[in-house]
Amino acid sequence: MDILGLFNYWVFAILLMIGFYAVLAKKNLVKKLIGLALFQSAVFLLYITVGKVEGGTAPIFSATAEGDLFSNPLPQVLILTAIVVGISVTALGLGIVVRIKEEYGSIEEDEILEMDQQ
Amino acid sequence: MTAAIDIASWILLTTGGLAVLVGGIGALRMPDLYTRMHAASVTDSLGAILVLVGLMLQGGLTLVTAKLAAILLFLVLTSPTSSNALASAALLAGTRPMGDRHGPDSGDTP
Amino acid sequence: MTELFGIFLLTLLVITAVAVVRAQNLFVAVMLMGIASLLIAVNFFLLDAADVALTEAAVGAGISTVLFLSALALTVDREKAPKTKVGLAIAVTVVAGLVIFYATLGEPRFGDPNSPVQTHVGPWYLEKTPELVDIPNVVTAVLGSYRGYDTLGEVFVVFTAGIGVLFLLGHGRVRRSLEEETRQNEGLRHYLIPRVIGQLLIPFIILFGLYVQFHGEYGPGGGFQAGAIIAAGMILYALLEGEKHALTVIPQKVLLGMMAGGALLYTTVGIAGMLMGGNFLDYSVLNDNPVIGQQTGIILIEAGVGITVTGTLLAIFHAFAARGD
Amino acid sequence: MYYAVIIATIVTMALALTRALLGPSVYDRVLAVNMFGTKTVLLLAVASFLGGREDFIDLALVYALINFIGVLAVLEFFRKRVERNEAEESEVEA
Amino acid sequence: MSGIDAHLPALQVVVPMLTAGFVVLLKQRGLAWAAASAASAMAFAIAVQLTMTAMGGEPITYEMGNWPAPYGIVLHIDSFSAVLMLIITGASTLSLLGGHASLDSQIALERQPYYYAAWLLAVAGLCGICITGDAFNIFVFMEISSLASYVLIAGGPDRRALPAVFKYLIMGSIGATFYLIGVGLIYLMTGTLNLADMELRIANVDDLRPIYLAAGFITVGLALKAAIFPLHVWLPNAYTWAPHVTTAFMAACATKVMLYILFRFDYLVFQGNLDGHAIQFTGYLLPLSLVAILVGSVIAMLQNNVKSVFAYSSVAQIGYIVLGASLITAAGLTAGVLHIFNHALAKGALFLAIAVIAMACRSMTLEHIGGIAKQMPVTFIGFVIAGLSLIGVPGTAGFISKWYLITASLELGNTGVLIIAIILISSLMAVYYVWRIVEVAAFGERDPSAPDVEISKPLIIALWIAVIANLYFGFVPQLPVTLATETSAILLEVTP
Repeated sequence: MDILGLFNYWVFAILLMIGFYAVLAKKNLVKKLIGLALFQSAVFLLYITVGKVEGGTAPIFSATAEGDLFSNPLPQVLILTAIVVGISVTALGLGIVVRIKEEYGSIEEDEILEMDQQ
Repeated sequence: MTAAIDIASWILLTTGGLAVLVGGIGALRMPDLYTRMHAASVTDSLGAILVLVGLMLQGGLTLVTAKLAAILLFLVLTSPTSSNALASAALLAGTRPMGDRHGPDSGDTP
Repeated sequence: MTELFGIFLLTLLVITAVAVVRAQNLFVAVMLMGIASLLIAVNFFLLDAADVALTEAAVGAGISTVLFLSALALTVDREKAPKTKVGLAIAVTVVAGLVIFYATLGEPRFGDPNSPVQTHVGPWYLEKTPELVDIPNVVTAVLGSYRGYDTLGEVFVVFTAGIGVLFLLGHGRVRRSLEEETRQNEGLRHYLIPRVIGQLLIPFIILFGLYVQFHGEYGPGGGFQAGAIIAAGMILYALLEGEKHALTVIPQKVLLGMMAGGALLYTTVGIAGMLMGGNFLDYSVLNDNPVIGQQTGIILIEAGVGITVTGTLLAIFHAFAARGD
Repeated sequence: MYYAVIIATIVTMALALTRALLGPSVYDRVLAVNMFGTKTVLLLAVASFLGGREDFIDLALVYALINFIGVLAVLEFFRKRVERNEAEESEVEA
Repeated sequence: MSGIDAHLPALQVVVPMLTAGFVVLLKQRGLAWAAASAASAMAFAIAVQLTMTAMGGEPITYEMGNWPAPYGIVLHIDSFSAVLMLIITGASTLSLLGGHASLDSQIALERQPYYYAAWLLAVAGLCGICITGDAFNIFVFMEISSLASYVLIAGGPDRRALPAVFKYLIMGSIGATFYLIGVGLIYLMTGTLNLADMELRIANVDDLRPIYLAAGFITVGLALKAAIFPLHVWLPNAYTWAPHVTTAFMAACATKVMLYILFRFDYLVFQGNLDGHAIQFTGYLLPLSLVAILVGSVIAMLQNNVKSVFAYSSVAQIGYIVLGASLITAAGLTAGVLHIFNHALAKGALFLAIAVIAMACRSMTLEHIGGIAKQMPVTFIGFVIAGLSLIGVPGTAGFISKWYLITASLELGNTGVLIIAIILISSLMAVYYVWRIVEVAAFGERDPSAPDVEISKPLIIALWIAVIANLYFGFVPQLPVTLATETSAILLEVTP
């Protein structure tokens, strides 16, 4: 199980790479934002993985979970915050994209650059 | 008595799982959009009903069962609605069912 | 066994992510992103993060998809074929990836109960919460009280995003013709079945949102999740009945008031703590019994969070939807 | 026995994902996403029983709800797009 | 300390935040402006008060919600935070009080309440970063300040502001996410988020690979946000096309706050604990900062738009700050921190002058500002003095930090000579690009189609306050020097 013990971290790394690639290489502005969202999701996965404890359960006390082992609540709190931050960035980014489309008629980065150089 | 409920619930869960699986295969293998939709939506509802009722039997008379009933009601209402809306949108946009020999205006528009 | 399910789902997630990046049709990319979000959320659930799974489902799969679609409706839904070289991007990405892989070898194994994370700070919360705050959901206790300052900041992040979108899109252009305006505003009125079913469900959705809001101390839920759910319910209404109609029910002014009001409520609770002899955001002093004070404080600030999130998400949605081109 | 249902659901999710990736039309993809969402609801319901935390069934309810709103948002998007550009092709390249 | 004094650390952030909530609701634009200015001035007063307490004494700590560290979030204010807080709130107050008329000419009236609210949130976010002692809390406030800055920049009347701000948003979010990954990795290995606690617990970590990775991620992420060469590409356009008053505020403090976090992490958390971590400075940041100084200055010489000139000059100036810090000596750090302060003074004054000039010109390209000196001599003199401070002429604040930088380089021997040569060359380049503008403005032909000169008195007063500060701190540099020296002592505490 040693290899599998790191599987989540690897998925984090792969997702991070995929998202990062999309942000860097794609010229479409909406696609960049999608890439950014993926990129951030990867980080969420990292944190939540960190908080998991073998054989644990969610850190919410209840009659059915008396005396159980609980996973760490702290990373979950952080990621709750980060998810909301993520959607805020996405919303603002989309707002800017809509304005760019209105002003330039395009949402392709290279076309916009060309228009500005004229 | 509990044994009987358990057995009934297991049977429901298993058939539910089977229905779900069949629906998945159907959605993948059927030849065109509408047949796929048929496969997906019908078994979707059936599978959901079977599995959720199976879980209800496990839950007994508790708040959990009430919540499961709510989910069930919700799924039974929304799942066909979504399928219907989707099919009509596809039809309006001009996707014709396979084997449809009539013109675009003879379709059963909503 | 659950670990194996997790691994399977994560593999699906990676496949989906690749497809998202490859899809040239932006609409398809957004749809696949919805799937990716659901997959991540299920994984969160399997990793014992019920609250996060709830948030990811409501925000990631729900609101985010709706926002992306609203933006796509205003722009174009197809990406132009890439012309430029991507060599540098690939190189940077691969190098970063390899470095991370190398470093992961030194990390504690998945679920290791002896890892630093499970032995420092975290256990303190689990141990002390019953005594100090006495609510079952430790996540809510940490969110609302121990790290309440973070949450305050987060509410203001949402608030800032709302201000930003309103600043950019709030004072838009005037529509061209009356006819166009009516068409733009009609929503899904002609789809009879969805409309009837949807209207039937909206009250229950809002009710459920309120349940999530006030049940947040006992089970998964809280202000963010509830805010997102209630906003989703109102968005459903706007989809069915059209923009204009939805705005007459809750006008933008009210939404703006909610945005600011929730954030102000949160801050006020913090200041109340200060005035009553504690530190900022110290709820213990709100009542003679510190534990009850904590609980009161958490309920109040969660309400503030819920109000701001609902108001902001709705305001953002309307800002997009009302901007016909 | 819960495992059987979970496995069936997960496999179906994989099948739905395949359909979403294959397309060919956007409606197929929306169908697949919708199906995927329903399966997620079932999976969560069963998984919360499996983990002994039946009280987490709330999550499944949220998923069902979000799923429905998602489909309607897609419909509204189609409607707006058709209005904006009647001639636009909805077919997708592979 | 007693009464309200005890709560000042919290109020530093809460006052602007709370006011931001009210400002959006104000329909009257004048009222919104007044409220924002008042809140900003109040934040400045709090910052001054906190500086006086923190200077020379123990750092101030404040437990949020009365929860002890590392379980709760603790505020931590020392001389380094004080430097940043002073320039943030100072620049904000000056720009807001003076910028009223300039903003009216650039931003539609009905959008202004949002703008002012975003401004206050930016102040709150930046201050929040400087006073907190918690790694994740830094992330939250970083996002508040970033989102607010995106709004402030997007307010620019030219459409080119939009692609510029989008680029900033993408790069800024990547930077913030990198930072979050770094913090996550440290958390994974230490189990804590409190900076002081991290510092202690990293010493006990067996396998340092994830920590090295975290150091890399945090450095790169913050370098992105701080626009350290070659990750500066978002900065020039964003500064050029933002509303003028925004530029004056942002150029003074936004990137410097990111440098603040970078130094905090690299010195306090990593430097004492990681073997060979110094390479990050000598092998990576030092050469890059030298290249930044040269490249930034060269590109600045080639620009045609006055704001672009100073935006690229900012890239070079950030190079100076990083250069000072990456010498890893007490003298170098003092010089770097001193330059944070002095550059904020010079750049803030320059951009305020530009805001005045811009009101009488069609655009800020060189051909449109010809002959402006004759029409607004008072502004022009202010501009020249601020330019001299940027170059580093004796008698101005800019000279002090360059002098410290050169002294610090001298300690290095041969490498030091090279560094000094580069500093001198870059200063000469600065003379050139400032002179180019002065020449056109003083001797060029006045653009006949320019709008009538409309002199905004408050803006000129704000400009002159900044100019006088440049001169004052050029002759009496005790305050910044004391703060900078104390900062270097704090940062180097673990590696004597």
